[in-house]
Amino acid sequence: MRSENELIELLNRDLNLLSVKKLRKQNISIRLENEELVSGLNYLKSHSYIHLATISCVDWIEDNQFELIYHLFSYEDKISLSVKTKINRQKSRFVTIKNLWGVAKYYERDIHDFFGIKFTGNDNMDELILENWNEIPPMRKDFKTRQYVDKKYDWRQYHGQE
Amino acid sequence: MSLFYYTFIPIIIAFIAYFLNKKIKLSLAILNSVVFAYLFYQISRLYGQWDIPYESITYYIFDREVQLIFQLTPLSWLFIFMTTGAGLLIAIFTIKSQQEYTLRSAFHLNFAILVGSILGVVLAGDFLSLFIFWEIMTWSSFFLISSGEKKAAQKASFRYIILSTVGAYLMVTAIFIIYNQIHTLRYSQVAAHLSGLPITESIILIIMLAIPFIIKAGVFPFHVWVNGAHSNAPKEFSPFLSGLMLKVGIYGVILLLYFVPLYNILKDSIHYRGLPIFNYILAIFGGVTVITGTVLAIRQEDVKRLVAFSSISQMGYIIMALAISTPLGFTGGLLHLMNHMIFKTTIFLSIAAVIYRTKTTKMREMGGLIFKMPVTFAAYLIAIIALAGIPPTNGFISKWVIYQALIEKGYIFLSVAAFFGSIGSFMYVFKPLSTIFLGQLKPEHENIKEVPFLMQLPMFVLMALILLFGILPGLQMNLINQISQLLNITPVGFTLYSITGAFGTWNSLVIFSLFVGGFLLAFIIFISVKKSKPVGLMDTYTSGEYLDDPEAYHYAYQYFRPFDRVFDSFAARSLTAAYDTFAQNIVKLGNVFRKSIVTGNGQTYAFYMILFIVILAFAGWII
Amino acid sequence: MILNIFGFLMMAFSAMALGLLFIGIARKVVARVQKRIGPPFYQPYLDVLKLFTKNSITHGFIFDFGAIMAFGGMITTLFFVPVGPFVLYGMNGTLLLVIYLMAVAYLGMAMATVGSGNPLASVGISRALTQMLGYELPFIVVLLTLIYSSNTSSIIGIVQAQQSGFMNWNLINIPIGTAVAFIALLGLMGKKPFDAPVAPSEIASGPVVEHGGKYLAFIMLQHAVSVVVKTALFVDLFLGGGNNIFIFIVKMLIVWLLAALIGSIFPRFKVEEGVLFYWRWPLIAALLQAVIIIF
Amino acid sequence: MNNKYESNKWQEVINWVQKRSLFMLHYCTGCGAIELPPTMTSRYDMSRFGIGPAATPRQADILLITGYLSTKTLRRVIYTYEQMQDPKFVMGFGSCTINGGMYWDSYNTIKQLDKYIPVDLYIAGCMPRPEAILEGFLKLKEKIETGNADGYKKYNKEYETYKKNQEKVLGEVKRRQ
Repeated sequence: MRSENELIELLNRDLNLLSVKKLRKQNISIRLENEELVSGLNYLKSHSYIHLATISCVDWIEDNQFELIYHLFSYEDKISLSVKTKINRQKSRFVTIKNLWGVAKYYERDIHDFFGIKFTGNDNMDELILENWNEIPPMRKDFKTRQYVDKKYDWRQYHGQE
Repeated sequence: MSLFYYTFIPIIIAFIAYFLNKKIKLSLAILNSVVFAYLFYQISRLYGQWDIPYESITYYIFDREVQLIFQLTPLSWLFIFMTTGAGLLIAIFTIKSQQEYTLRSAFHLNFAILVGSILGVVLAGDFLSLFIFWEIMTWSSFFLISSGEKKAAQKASFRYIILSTVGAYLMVTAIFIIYNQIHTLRYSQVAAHLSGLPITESIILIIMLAIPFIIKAGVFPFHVWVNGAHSNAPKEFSPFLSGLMLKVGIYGVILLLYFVPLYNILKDSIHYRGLPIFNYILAIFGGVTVITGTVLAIRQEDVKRLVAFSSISQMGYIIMALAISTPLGFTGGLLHLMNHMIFKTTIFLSIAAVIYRTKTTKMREMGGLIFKMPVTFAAYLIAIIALAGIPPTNGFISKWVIYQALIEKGYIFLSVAAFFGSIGSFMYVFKPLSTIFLGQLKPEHENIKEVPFLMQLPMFVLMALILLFGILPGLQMNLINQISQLLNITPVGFTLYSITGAFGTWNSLVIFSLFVGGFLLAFIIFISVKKSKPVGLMDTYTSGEYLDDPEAYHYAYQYFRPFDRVFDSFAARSLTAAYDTFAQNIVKLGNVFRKSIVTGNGQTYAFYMILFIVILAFAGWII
Repeated sequence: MILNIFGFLMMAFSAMALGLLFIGIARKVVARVQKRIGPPFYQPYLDVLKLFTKNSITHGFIFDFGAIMAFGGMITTLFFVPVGPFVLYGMNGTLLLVIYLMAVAYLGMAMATVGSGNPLASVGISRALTQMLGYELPFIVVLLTLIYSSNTSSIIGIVQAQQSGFMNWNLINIPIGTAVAFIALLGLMGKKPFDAPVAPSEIASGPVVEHGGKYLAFIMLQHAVSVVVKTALFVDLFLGGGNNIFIFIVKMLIVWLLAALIGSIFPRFKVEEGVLFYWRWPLIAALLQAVIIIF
Repeated sequence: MNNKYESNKWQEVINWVQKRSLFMLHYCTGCGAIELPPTMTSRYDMSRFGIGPAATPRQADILLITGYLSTKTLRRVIYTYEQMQDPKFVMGFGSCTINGGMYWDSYNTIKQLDKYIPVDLYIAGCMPRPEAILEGFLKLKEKIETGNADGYKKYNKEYETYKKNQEKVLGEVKRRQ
């Protein structure tokens, strides 16, 4: 049963963290390099962080990067830990963690649906949520929602409108 | 035409045709059906001449005079009429359905011998000729079962032949014992002799005689072979096997219970509620057969195996009805015997037609065949309505008479078993109907056509028979009453379309007319309202989603899974496993002896020979 | 013969009307139990009329034939059960016949629903047949003892045996048998605790999933007639069917409302639980009753 | 049965009966479905007007579109609508069915329901409360009585335009009827 501070020094000692931040009570976020991410997750999984809540993604379009966030939780420490990493937006490719957590298959498919990030090793990349979608992935910042909606759906014509 | 011709004509002609077949290509099936048709015609002309004298061949073995007697009684007339009728229908069916079957000529040869031997068994007047034809029947049916395409046919026929030979040995020893006691084997003399013997001896003899008959009838402890034999026999033979072969066992039971009036032999043995203990145990066996047959039939995935188990449970009904040996019970048993032969052959023929077209017996691989094979569907539907015992058909009448008999004597367990069997029969009867004929059609069965007319003809005939005997049971009743007069049982009152049971009369004409009336009223209401739009089978409501493969829409596998869960533990400990372990133990025992005796060196053989001679001498000296 | 046909039609239509009235009253009573106003008592008539005017679809010949056979079978059963003094065909030996005739209606509906090709319908039918085996066994054992004790298998005979006064109703002669028969009646009519076959939430109302328009009206009419037949049978066998029609209808109503009330408070049995429930206490009680009567 | 005067009379009887017995399809597409259980249970009890839930579209008369309708659900709603039998009615809940409501600029919800299936009645309210739903039902009954709840007739007449709109949003739609 580790407290937040014990956890932070443990992580500092074992993983070479780029940064660590204590966001709230029992909520810590750390940042790792792309290459060390999988080994870091493996290490955390063996240290009671066995629950992978979800994988989320943020589109930093200005500095041309996608940020992948892996949300873990430990039932003993009662601390939710989020591991972040940034990958290049143009290449938009990352390695799968299917063998660490089976459920990651679907999180990765979901992120592929909405951000277009391909995960090598996870072969089943067809549509999970969207249905016959042929535009650019919708959650990307450069996706113009208004234009898409105007093109696809037509608005109700109230009397007096053109 | 003397009675001998009936048994020997089919056998001899079959042999000649079999050997001629190599040279001139003639279809044995057509020959068979012509021969059976001729016999059928002759037998139907024979009706009513019960007084023709029995014929006998007498010859001498070691100066002992042995008589082979043939006699015609109403009971044997019933059986030969049914046998030749069923044989004729099945021969017609096999003309077309045997095209691509390798052992074709062997099948027809064995089939003809089998029919001839059954005629022999039923016409026999004494136990020796009965035994001779009994053995021919067993052997010919053994060859037929083992000629099934699947490899499992060998294993199933192996188990069948072992049980039959065990029964045959018992019968032979009983016959020898009786023979050297009274030097004749005519039924009447044997009956008189048995009633003279002290109780324990006659009981043992009767049981030794009864066991082969019970084995052949597939009653509870010996029903093990029926399931394997039926499902692996060639698809044309299983209708005959379950329609007729099981009945011959019943013929034997009737022979014992009524010909050899078992009733007065055992009249001073211990009675349980007005019935000799032997009869009561037989009735209990019948009841248990009904329950096990029903429960196991519901579980099956293979349609032939399912119908085989249903035959076992229907056999249980007949045994139960005959064992309680009341006039109503006897009539009900015989009625159910005839009706079961009719509707069971229809079911098996329609299943054979389906297998002929779809080449599979697994129910989940079929579906939606009603539009492709309407005649087979109609035959199967009417047959299962009869099997389930629903009023306008003959199945209900015989079950109704059996219920009257059971309730009249107030046997609770037997009637509970009877009702369980008939309600359970709705379940296992409906399962093939819904998995094979209704539901979604599989893509690979798209171009299935109806079976050729020659295969439909027997189905039409049998359907007509089911409805005819359903509306006018009187036709069967006057024959049964003549039989009961012969066996001095008080006949049951009847008119052309009604039978009087213990608690009331059953009038099938009125029931049928009311049924038609109700149906008509519903039809009129249906027509008078707005016509509805036909829509394809795939356009069904599956919560908004449309799937494209019919397999997903067809509910066929493990149809009654909730019900089977109730009986899972019971079915695991099946009787066949018990028999197999029993067989293994005997093999182990045999090995023990073999190791000690057959040791390979000469001295032990010599030593045993001397030992044997010494014992022989010693024994000879005493007796 | 003509009088027969008139009697035939009169009885069929009045049974339908009475059945729908019973269903309407039951809906009202169940609504009151749940503290809501509930539909007017004539609602079933409106439902049936509306359904007859709606368009409907059919899945081929077997779908129509099954619906007609089910309704025809149930009407034929009606003619053998004396409703008050009226019985069209009271020849004896009818009790066993009535049990089997009810099966005709079941088989007809089963063929129609499975013919519709919908998997939910086949699941519903397999549940219905399994449950049928459950409740039919104790019911028949009780009927068996009834036949044996009043040694006639005709319903009219049994009714006459109970005519003289309240004391020798079968309710008094075989009390356990009547209780078991009532529990079996719940299953027979598919009331709440045993309505797994038509569970709306699990298998989208089971067998009737593809029945719209006039087919659903047929199913409703068949259910109405079956309610009349089964309650009349129960009253005839156990409560000494009266020859005054009004007392008879009141008795039927009491039996029907009792079943409806029990139905309104019990959750649904799983299929094999229902079967095992019937084979546990009701079957033992029925056998006990049989032993008492026969020995 | 088909002369002018006669059919009019008969149609009135049908409307009268249809008004009093409506089966509502228990098929909840959006966030308004949570309002239905209270309307069915003891406090508001819609069954006193003869309206009851039906499990399958084959038996149902009314299809409720309760709230926003995503394009994926629209495809299933069209299948269900086509499985229902005439006369059938559609009721839209809340502003999401009228003009997209608060999801007006979302890429996966449809903006105007009656371009894809004919709607007989809209009920205002970002998820109308049970009283509003009952009010809606009564209004629908009046429309049925006067015979101008004829959305299904419009659908059959202008089937091509509806089909074109549906294909525009959904791509290919399986037609089973």
